[in-house]
Parts: sequence; structure tokens; C-alpha cells
Amino acid sequence: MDAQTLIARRVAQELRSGNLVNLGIGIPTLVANYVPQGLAVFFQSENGLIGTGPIPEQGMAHPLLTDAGGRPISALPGAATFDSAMSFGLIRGGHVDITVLGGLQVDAGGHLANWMIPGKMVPGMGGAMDLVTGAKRVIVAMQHAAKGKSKIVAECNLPLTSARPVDLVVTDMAVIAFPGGKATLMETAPGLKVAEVLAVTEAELAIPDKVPEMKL
Amino acid sequence: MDAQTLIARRVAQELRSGNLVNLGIGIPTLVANYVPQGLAVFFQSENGLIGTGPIPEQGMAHPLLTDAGGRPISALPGAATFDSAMSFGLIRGGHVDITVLGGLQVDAGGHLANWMIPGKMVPGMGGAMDLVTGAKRVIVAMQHAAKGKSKIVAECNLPLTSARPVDLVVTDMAVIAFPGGKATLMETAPGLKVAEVLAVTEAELAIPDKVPEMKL
Amino acid sequence: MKPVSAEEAIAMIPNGASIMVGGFMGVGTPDRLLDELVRQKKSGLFLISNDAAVPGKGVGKLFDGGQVTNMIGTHIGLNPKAQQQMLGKQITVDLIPQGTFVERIRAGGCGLGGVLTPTGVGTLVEGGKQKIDMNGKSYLIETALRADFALVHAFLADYIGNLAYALTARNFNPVMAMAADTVIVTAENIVPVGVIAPDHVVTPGPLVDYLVANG
Amino acid sequence: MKPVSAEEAIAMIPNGASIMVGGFMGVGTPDRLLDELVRQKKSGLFLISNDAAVPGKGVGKLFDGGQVTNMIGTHIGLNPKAQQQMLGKQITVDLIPQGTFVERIRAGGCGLGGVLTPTGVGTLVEGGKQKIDMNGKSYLIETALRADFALVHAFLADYIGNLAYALTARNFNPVMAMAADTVIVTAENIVPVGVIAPDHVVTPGPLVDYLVANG
Repeated sequence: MDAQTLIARRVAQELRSGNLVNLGIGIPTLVANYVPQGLAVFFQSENGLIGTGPIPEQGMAHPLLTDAGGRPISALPGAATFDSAMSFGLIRGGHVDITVLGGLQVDAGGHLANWMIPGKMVPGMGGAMDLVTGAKRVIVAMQHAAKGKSKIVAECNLPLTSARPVDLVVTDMAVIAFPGGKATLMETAPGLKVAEVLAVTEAELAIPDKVPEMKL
Repeated sequence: MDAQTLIARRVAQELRSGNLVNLGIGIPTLVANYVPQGLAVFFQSENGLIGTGPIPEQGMAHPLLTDAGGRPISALPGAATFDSAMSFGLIRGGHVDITVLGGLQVDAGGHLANWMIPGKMVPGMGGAMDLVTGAKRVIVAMQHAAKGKSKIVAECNLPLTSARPVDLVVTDMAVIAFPGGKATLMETAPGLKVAEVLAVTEAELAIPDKVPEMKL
Repeated sequence: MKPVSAEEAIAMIPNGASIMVGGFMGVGTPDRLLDELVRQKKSGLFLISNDAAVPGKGVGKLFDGGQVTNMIGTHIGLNPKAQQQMLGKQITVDLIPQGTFVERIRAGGCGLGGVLTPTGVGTLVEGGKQKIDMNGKSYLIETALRADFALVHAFLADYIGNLAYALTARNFNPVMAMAADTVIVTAENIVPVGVIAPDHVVTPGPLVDYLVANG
Repeated sequence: MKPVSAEEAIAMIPNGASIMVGGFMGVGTPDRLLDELVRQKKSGLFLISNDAAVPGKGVGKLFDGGQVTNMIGTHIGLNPKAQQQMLGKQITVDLIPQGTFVERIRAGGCGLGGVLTPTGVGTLVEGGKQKIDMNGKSYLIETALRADFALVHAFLADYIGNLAYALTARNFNPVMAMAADTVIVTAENIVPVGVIAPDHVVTPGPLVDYLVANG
């Protein structure tokens, strides 16, 4: 299983029936492919839709029905559309149960940086700040390290997305949560030992007595 | 012509084609009966409708279509319905061209008091404060005096509806405007002399060289 | 969304709870829930509602039996019982401008701390509020308002809780459906998924906690 | 509402005007008006738009010819030209959170001075803004935003200017239709009065100043 698939499958296990879920661009988008059978989950696209469905079949796409990246999507029976004020009312108002976002850095306190590399990448935050500030549960789905450097850092040196800490980080190597505000290693990827995760993790992680492997 | 009809007919002359107009309860409601022929005016009911029509014919009323007092109304072709956030967005946002409201007192500076008599009548302001604060043009339609006392006062002693002065007052005796912030007698009711109006007006009124009679 | 009976829905509401109730002079009010609040004799209610309707109608029923202890609203002039209870200090009523009322609820539902409004500046409404000057204009800071329960009435509800409203019965219902910990909905018509087209859904299903089954 | 041609509509816009343009990555954008802005070579524009789309598409066309001087938006990462012009300081771009962007515009259209939002607290977004603490939570005061012109795209417009939108093309259009001195609308379909039922009208006709005639 490649890293992205592993992350997406593990994140999908966090979904519960009835959840309203917002998936960011990149790895988070893949999560929709692994929703457990029988689970009724509502996916929100922040450009104004609840009930996002898969990419439409050839010739079935409509130019006025796209995801937040402008790519054609479909809508499921029971879908609802709305304007951006409503869409971000849902997000900031705590009506989105789970948001899954990519990350550049997450620090030991759970703070996320994912929208800017000063002087290098200044695309704008789009909906990320509202999502991290307002969603009931924030899950970061990202590679554990990039170019050999840990993305789980002691303290973010990139600009923060929100003062509100995230709830869960799922990487290709580990699941990290923040009980009591402290980064804690909850699971390792199949076949990985705790020491192997720690070796590529900059942040200090609390290690419970038992750290199970992800079940995928 | 009775006093109420006179007031309503004179106010109706202020309407312009395309205006979005909100009529308060009482005399203001009557204004809808005197819209000049050929004028396309949109009436808003602040409980969520643009395109208010006359009272429906016997048996045609619908319990979910009422005015702000809960009385059955009809809707004209091209009507639009909306929630209260939108309705007051229209009002406070300056999208209502004219609001016509009743009054308890208007003072020499154009301030209106129309929602409360302390210790006696405390119904709540409903939409009045937003209408007077937000509408492009505020017209007060009321009797000139009540129980022998002028309702055009030097200074309101009843609680104000808004710090924003009204634009026009139409009574059964006079039309008063506030050019330069000063109450000015613009017209008298048919057959009334300026001195007769001043005799029952507490506020000092500026008197232009020529004060025409209302043309009804 | 979970289907419930009116009895089950109201049984969830403890005495002393804050309840937002949709409707404008009784139009667009969830009457079956109000009847059940009366039948179950819920008391000490903190009512957040535009008006007090009239005795015997809509939220007016709650004043008939003295079930309300506090109210935030905009106008109670057409309900003499509510007036008497307020003037007799049996209940406290906070009367605020209607545009402010709906924006405070909207803020509560949309995760805003509040809004800046010019309405009420220079009037009694200023009392105790923070005032801010910006670009030569004054605004009051009006804070977000939420409730324990929202009682909402829709015209159409589909099986997953998507709601649409009819004519002037929409009023405060959609904003209240976002601003309470628990949202309970009655609908004149419960219909299959798809009857309400996506563009005509006003309140998306995930906002609805309980939909009251029709008889 | 007055019917006009696209040419007449854009001729009303002076160089240097502020324009709000609906759409999200080019979806729900009034393309005919943008093409006409390009053809009439309007310059020095202050663009208020969620994003910069991509070169050659939607508002992206305005960056292709350097017609934008200032922008307020939320994301321009998919338009390399807009990025270059910003990093090269040919244009100034104020990038703000999307929820804040839409609430500022809504406030501008609804007569509010602004809103209190938790979004951006503790981040770079705080810069220069007033912060307020309430009930143990911090909020930024985000002020109302208006423009000289709003360029809006609808799916349906009727003869008196009532508008309805389709699917994800609604996005910022309805809020922008309230927040500009002059509102210019294009619609995929212009239809007789009554085709859009009252409950399905999203933008009521009186908000529309000009409706661009279809070919």
C-alpha cells in the first residue's frame, strides 16, 4: 500500500455515520474512496454543496457543479447547495463534524501550519483558517517527513493556520493525538516500531505503554 | 376626505417607479391603496416577502402567507420570499428605498419616537429601529396632534427610535421636511393657512416664502 | 437525523431550558411541539422568539400557563398576557430590535462572536453595550445568541432532514436551525429524498437532530 | 432593473473602480462581463473576488492583461500570473480567510459595520486589527466591505430581475448582489415572471440595477 492510500484509509476509520465532513485538496480528497461500507457520511464542498459524489461519468459533468478546485464532481441524492455565507456558517459554526486537511507542519502542541511559506509559497489561506478554527474535529493527513525533515516539529516556524490545536494527525508512519495538549503517539504504521517513528520525529512525543499498529 | 385618507394619499405621491417600499402598521398600510396608476412599486413585508398584494378573496388566503401583523395577504406575480436575516439585511443595508411609519412624536431635528411610552406602552420595537436606521428615505405618516397636543415637538421626550432623523413627515395638516436639519413647513393641507398649522405645532418650523397646499 | 414523536422530542427538554422557537406572529411556528410543551407542563423556560403571538396561538400558549420565565424577543404588544407578566415582573423580557435579534442568532449559528450594527445607537438599546466608531459611524457590538434547543417548523422535510419553507413561514426558522445545541423540526410534509431539489434546500439535513414524525 | 447590453454595462465602469466579481475558480462568474472588461481595456481595477481563477479563465483574464491594481481575495495559488504580479509588487493583494471574506461582504450589503470572528486569532491575519475578548474567547473585528460595482452571474433571471442560481455556481454571487452601489447581472436564462417561484428566488429583483440582455 502506498503512503497516500495508507493515510487515507486510516483517516476514513475516523468517520461516523451522519457526520458532515469536509475534505481538503490532496491526500484528504482520497479519504472519500475509503468510507466504510454502510456508513452514511455527508461530504461538504466549501464552494457550496453538501452531498458531494464521485467524478461524473464521461459526458455527465455539468460546468456549474465542481469541487473547490474547480474540477467536475457529481452530487448524491439528498444533496443541498448554498451560498458561501452559509457554507462558512456551517464551517465556522461547528456544524462540520470533521475536517481533513493537509499540513506543512504540526507542532508538539497540535498547532498546524499549512497555508504559507514566507517568500516562497503565498497562495492565500482560502478556507483553511475557518475550517481549522471552526470544525468540531480537525484531522491532519500528511506525510510524516518531507525531504528527510520531520513535519511533526517541536514548534511551527511557518505561520500558523489557527491558534486552535488540531485533534489528530495521521501520517504514513503514525497516528498522533493531543490528550492534555501533548503530542502522543497513538499508533504506528503496520510493521513500524516506535523507535523507528521517533527517529524521524522532531517533536517530543508522549509514548503510552502500549502503542498498537494501525489496523487497515 | 378623512384625515387618514388624506395622509395616505399624500404619502403615496412620494413613491417612484421601481421603489422598494416598507409600510408600517396603521395609516402607512393605507398608502398601498393610493399608488399612482402605472407606477411599479415593490412592497416589502418584513416578515419575509417582496411583492405584497391585497387581501386575498374569500377562501383564497393561505395560513403561511401573512403580513407582519399575522393577517392574510396575497403575493403579486414576481414576488420573492426570504428569511428574516435577508429581510433585515434589505432594511438595514439601505436596499429599502422608502419606509413609511407611524409616529408618537417627531421633533424639530427630525428625530422620531414611535415605539414606547415608558410605564404605559412597552410592546417592543419590532422592526422599527432597523427601518428608521437603515431605509434610504424615512417618511412618518401620523396625525398632527393627539388629544389637542402637538405630535411635532421641540424635542422628543419619549424614547427615540433612532438617532437618524426622518426625511419627511406627512400629517393631516402639513408636510414637513428637514432641509439643513431644520423642521420646515413644505405644504399645508387643502384649505389650511400656515398660521393655523403653526397654532397646533409645538416645534418651531421654518416657513419658506411660499407654502403651497397639498395637491391630492 | 433521527425520527421521533412529538412526545419524545419534548421529553428531552428539561425545565429551565432555553428554547428558540421559529415563527412570526404564530406563522411558521411548530404548533405540535408547543402543544406538547403545554401538555408536558415544561416550566421556567427561557424563550427566544420574535414575538409572543397572541394568547392561545403559537408561542402565546406558553404564556397562558405561565411556562416562560425569561424571554428575548422584539415585540410582545399583541399578547396582553405576556405584557401583564412583564409589567408585573413575573417574567423578564429583553426587547431588542428585530434586525439585531436575527443577526445575533445568525452569529450564534455561524460561529461569529457578534456583529456591529448601527441600529439602536443613540437610543435606550445602547444600555450596557460596547460602542465602536468606524469611518465616522457608530455601531453597537451585539453578541451572538444560542439556545439549548431550537424548535423549527418547515413546509417540506425529506427523509434525511433537508428542509424547505413556504412563503412568510420561513422567517426565523432557518437561522434558528443553526443556533441551538439540539434542533427539533416539525414539517407540514415529509417527503422522499429528491423531492426537494438541491438548489431549493434551505436547511441542509445535517443541521437537523430530530424530525418529528407526522401522524 | 434596466436591461442593457454587455457593452453598455461595462462602459459604466470607470478605470480605477472597485468591482466585486462572483464565482469560485471561474464557476459562477459572469464571463461575458469579464470579456467586455478586457475588450474595453478597463485598467487600475480594484478586484474583490474569492480567487484569481487560472490564466485565461474567469477573473484570471483580468490578470493576463495587467488590468488589476489591487485585489482582496482568499486564494490565488492556481494563477501563476497573479502570483508573479503580487510577488513582483506590480499589484497589491490582501489575502484573507474565505469565511471572513464572505462575512465582510455580507456585512457591507446588510448595513452592518462588521462582524466578530474567531478565525485568524493568533495568526498573521491579526495584523492591525482590533481584538475583542468575550466570554473567554477572542475575536477579531472584521469590517464591512463594499464595492462600486458587483458583477453577478445567475442561472435564472426573470423580467423584473429576480435571480436563482444553480449548484455550486451560487457561491459569492448572492452576497455580492447586495454589497455594491451598482449591481450588474448576467444570467444563463432570462425567463418570464413566475418561472422562478417566490420561495426559490435567492436575489429579489429590487437588488438588481442592470440585467444584461442575452444574444
